[in-house]
Amino acid sequence: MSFAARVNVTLKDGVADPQGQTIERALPALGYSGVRNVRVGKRITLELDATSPSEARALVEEMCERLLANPVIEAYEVELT
Amino acid sequence: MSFAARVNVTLKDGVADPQGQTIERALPALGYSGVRNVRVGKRITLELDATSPSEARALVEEMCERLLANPVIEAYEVELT
Amino acid sequence: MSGRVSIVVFPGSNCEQDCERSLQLLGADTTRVWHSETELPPTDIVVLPGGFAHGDYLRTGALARFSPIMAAVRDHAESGGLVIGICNGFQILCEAGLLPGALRKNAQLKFLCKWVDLRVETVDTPFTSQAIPGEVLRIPINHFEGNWYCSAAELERLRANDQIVFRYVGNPNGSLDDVAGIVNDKRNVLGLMPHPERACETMLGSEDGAKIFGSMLAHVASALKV
Amino acid sequence: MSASRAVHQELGLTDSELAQIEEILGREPTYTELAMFSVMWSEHCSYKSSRVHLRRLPTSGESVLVGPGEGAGVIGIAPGVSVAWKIESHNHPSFVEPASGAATGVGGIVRDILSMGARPVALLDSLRFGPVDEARNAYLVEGVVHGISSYGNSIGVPTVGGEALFEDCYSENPLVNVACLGVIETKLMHGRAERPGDLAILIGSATGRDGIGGASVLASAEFDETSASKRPSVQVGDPFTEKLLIEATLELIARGLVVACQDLGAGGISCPTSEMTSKGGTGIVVDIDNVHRREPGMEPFEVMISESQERMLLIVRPEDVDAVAEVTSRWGLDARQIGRLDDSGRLRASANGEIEADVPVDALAEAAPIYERPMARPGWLDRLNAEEPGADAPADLKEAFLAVLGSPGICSKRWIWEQYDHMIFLGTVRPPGGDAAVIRLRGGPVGVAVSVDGPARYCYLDPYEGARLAVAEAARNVACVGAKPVAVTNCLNFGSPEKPEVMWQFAEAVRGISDACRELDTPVVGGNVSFYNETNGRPIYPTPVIGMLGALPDVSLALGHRFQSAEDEIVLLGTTDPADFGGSEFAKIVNKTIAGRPPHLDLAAEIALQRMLERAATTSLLRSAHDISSGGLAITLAESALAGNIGFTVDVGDDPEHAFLFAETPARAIVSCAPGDTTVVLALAEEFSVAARVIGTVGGDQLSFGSVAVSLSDAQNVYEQTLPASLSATMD
Ligand SMILES: Nc1ncnc2c1ncn2[C@@H]1O[C@H](COP(=O)(O)OP(=O)(O)O)[C@@H](O)[C@H]1O
Ligand SMILES: [Mg+2]
Repeated sequence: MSFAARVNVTLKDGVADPQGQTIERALPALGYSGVRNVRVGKRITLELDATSPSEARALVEEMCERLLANPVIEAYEVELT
Repeated sequence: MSFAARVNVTLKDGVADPQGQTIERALPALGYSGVRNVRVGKRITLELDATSPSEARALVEEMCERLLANPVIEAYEVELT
Repeated sequence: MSGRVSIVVFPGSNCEQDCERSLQLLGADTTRVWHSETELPPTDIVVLPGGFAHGDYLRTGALARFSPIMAAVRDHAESGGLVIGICNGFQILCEAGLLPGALRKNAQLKFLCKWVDLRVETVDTPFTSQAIPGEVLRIPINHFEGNWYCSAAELERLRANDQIVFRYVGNPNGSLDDVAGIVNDKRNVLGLMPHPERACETMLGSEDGAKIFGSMLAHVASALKV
Repeated sequence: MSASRAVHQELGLTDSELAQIEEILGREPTYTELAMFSVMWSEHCSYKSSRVHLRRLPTSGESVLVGPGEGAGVIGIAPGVSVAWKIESHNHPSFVEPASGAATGVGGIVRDILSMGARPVALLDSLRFGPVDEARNAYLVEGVVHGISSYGNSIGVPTVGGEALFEDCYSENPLVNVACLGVIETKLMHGRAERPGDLAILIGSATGRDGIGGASVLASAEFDETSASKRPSVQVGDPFTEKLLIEATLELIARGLVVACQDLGAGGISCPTSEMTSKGGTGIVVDIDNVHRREPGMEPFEVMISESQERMLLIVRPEDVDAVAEVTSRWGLDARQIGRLDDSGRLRASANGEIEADVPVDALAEAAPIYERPMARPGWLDRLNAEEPGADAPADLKEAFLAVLGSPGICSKRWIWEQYDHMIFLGTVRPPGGDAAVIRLRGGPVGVAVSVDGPARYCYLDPYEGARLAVAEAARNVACVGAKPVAVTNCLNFGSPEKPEVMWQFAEAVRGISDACRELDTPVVGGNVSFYNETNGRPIYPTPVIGMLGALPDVSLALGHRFQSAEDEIVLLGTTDPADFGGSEFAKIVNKTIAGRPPHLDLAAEIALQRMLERAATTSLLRSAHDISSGGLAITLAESALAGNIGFTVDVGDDPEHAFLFAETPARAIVSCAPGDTTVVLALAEEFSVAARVIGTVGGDQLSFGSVAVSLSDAQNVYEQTLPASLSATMD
């Protein structure tokens, strides 16, 4: 069976996100005041084959641990369809 | 009212994605064969104030058009909570 | 050959000093302009130098294009003044819509600092009038996001209008159609990834960059005489 | 608020250290005080195990303006031109998270240079990894190089040189040492806060829970399986803020608005507040509530020791506060007044109206215990030294040559340095790829040459000789571009100081550096010690890395290593000892041996050679100069040929062919000159008592020596392919 996976990779809480902070500081000048907690992560989509949804999920989670995310500083979430 | 928004910024179809291709090429060596259509985009989360969900959505979409995405190569999707 | 050059400095720009030095070697009269200014001093040429404006955060050039000075740069371009965007400056010009296309990450996903050969595709611009058509210039690149892209229709238009000014000989970064530099349709705004300011002295390996800077300084000098 | 007994141990303090703290305070320390002592008294900040040995180093000299003990050493290299020079390690963080670890390593050394009032103008990276053909090591190489590249390029400081070597012992403990050169722009700064009433202003990034326990835990304890749980303390660098910090700080100094300043690194706010006041004979009241925080709910102790990056502490006169604020806000930097100097000699910190810490500043900055740790020569060393060095002739000389040329230790490092902006500032007159990098300084003919070298296999076989060889090689690299070696910074990477064998290696290496630097007249102006480089009890090779700084009065006379024109004659300077194979690249690669004794260094011959090269540079007699080091003469010749894209023919003479080609006798170099100049060059050599003879000529498209002939293009492929074959693209 073929599955489509969407992976959201985000910086763990407490890890500095200079990119998000810089965007946040720039927004008021563009007329957007009060925007808070801007964090920038990655969104990865992919397709894979597996015999069951649970196998597909397990595979994608393993890929996250090994390659797609950097578990030292990043957390991830997997959605399957 | 305070809203949390999640924005997925992805490369448009047809725009080559070197990051996705690199991951796709790396996966077989890690034992994952047959993974296809790997695409890497951005996942931006933020919080903002608005008087209604529709106003919040309109504001975030405007930010996407003006700043968060580059319409030449990127598409975006907004989720609100 | 004096010409008044404004070098715009964004927070995170880092090639402004180098542009200044190389342009001064060619006799230019340079002034640095901080990005938060709303007006340019009296000027013939605006340089958007290389670097990492706003850290290149979000996308290269994405935040810089909103700097207050950019309205004045746009006015300068619209009234026919010369604008050259080098590397990060090119990225900013694309984000600002002053030049078409966008710059993606290099195909190798690596930052590349190296000498490249650039073919001059048209001498019909104020930036290349001192070059010979087809001439190959040796100038370094220095970027992670130099992989230029635009839609097929746009590319057709650029080709038809002779707006592709430089192509790489041996594509270093995956750029569409080997494009290294383009001008706008009025031909007074140039964006290019290679750094001409790094190639204006033999001691540094090449003087070919002086052809580009020299052309634009000669252009404004002759315009003055008219 | 009192701390329990177990807490101090968790923070890395021993029972006797706690007793000492209690004696100083006359009471039990608060948790915040204990945390502050734990970082300030950590090995990393206090040098408690190394201090007794470092005293041996020669640190003064005519041109030394600032020696060890401040942010960086400062050297006068020409009238009105002073430069800051310093190296630092970021080994453990780079193993935990290679990209961020290496990036923040760059950030840290750059701020050290900045704290002297110097504009950072060049970086060099000295890297050690396990074998690059193993996936885990390749991942580390890619991450580290990406980290250095993304940070250094973004702040606009060129990375102009470095080294990258690969040995098994670094597999689980890579070394990332970064050196930075700065030029004093307007005023040499000192980290001394001398006037009560002056204000302490913290500028730069907000403070988060970054690297809490980093100084004491990450840098001071060896890795084991539990290291994974220490991971959340990883810090992410923000090069954009660093760039703003550089510009704002230099502007403030130029305008005379800063009395003193110091960067924040290991130890966080505790470090500059105590060190600057201790040096200046003052005290300080710190208002912890005023520190700008990135995260809610931070404890006062966390704020006091957080290692959040991209921050500087400025000491400012009260009347200048507004002017300072104007500058920092123009650069988009946060600036908060967090303290006021007094004459108490104490650091008193409060939060929410409660006193969190009240300690003598000298106790934090100066009173850390000094250990004379036991030392013992390793029992295995005699046996290792007695073994055959791996000097056997190869079955096939050409194959051996190509194997050495393509070995990871020797091969082209282009894959690395092409990812670094090595050109910005328009000063890189000799880019990476040759011997020392040469930097033209703004506004004049003066140049500097810089090189980092650490031949660790030699040090493993004999740390004393190895360290001398490291100094000699670094100086030779500098001399080969025509510069005069003037000062040294050094990074000492070793295993656990609690092991007598490691401590002996350390003492021997320091003795070696001291002796060589004395002879070469290159004082040591600063450095860094990194202990606990081991994994599961296995120490790395003793790895002293020498950063040599050289001065060139006229940068247009800099020599280069590339062969230039056909017919030029090739001259070998120095004498080859065919026995010098111990720890050589040939022995390792061809004979799979790392044993015996390292090459013998005749320092008098080394100095003679270097003086001759300096003189030759002023005469414009030489077309090229390249030192002979790792890989021996064959590799030196090949590198000169590949760089010039022109071949050569060399006669190998009477020694065994392979010995002539691959032995690593120091005090040698290869130069080339126009045929008409050869007699003058030979005469010059004689004047300096340097052995010299013509061994061949430049020309053709073959590298040909004795029975070996390899085409330039084959050699090029072998030389260039090794790293790209093992390393793919970096991930972002
Ligand atoms: N990690 C690195 N970063 C930048 N440049 C490097 C690196 N490794 C090697 N190089 C460059 O490659 C060249 C050869 O290095 P190396 O073999 O260590 O030289 P040497 O033997 O003369 O010390 C030098 O110019 C050096 O600066
Ligand atoms: Mg060398």
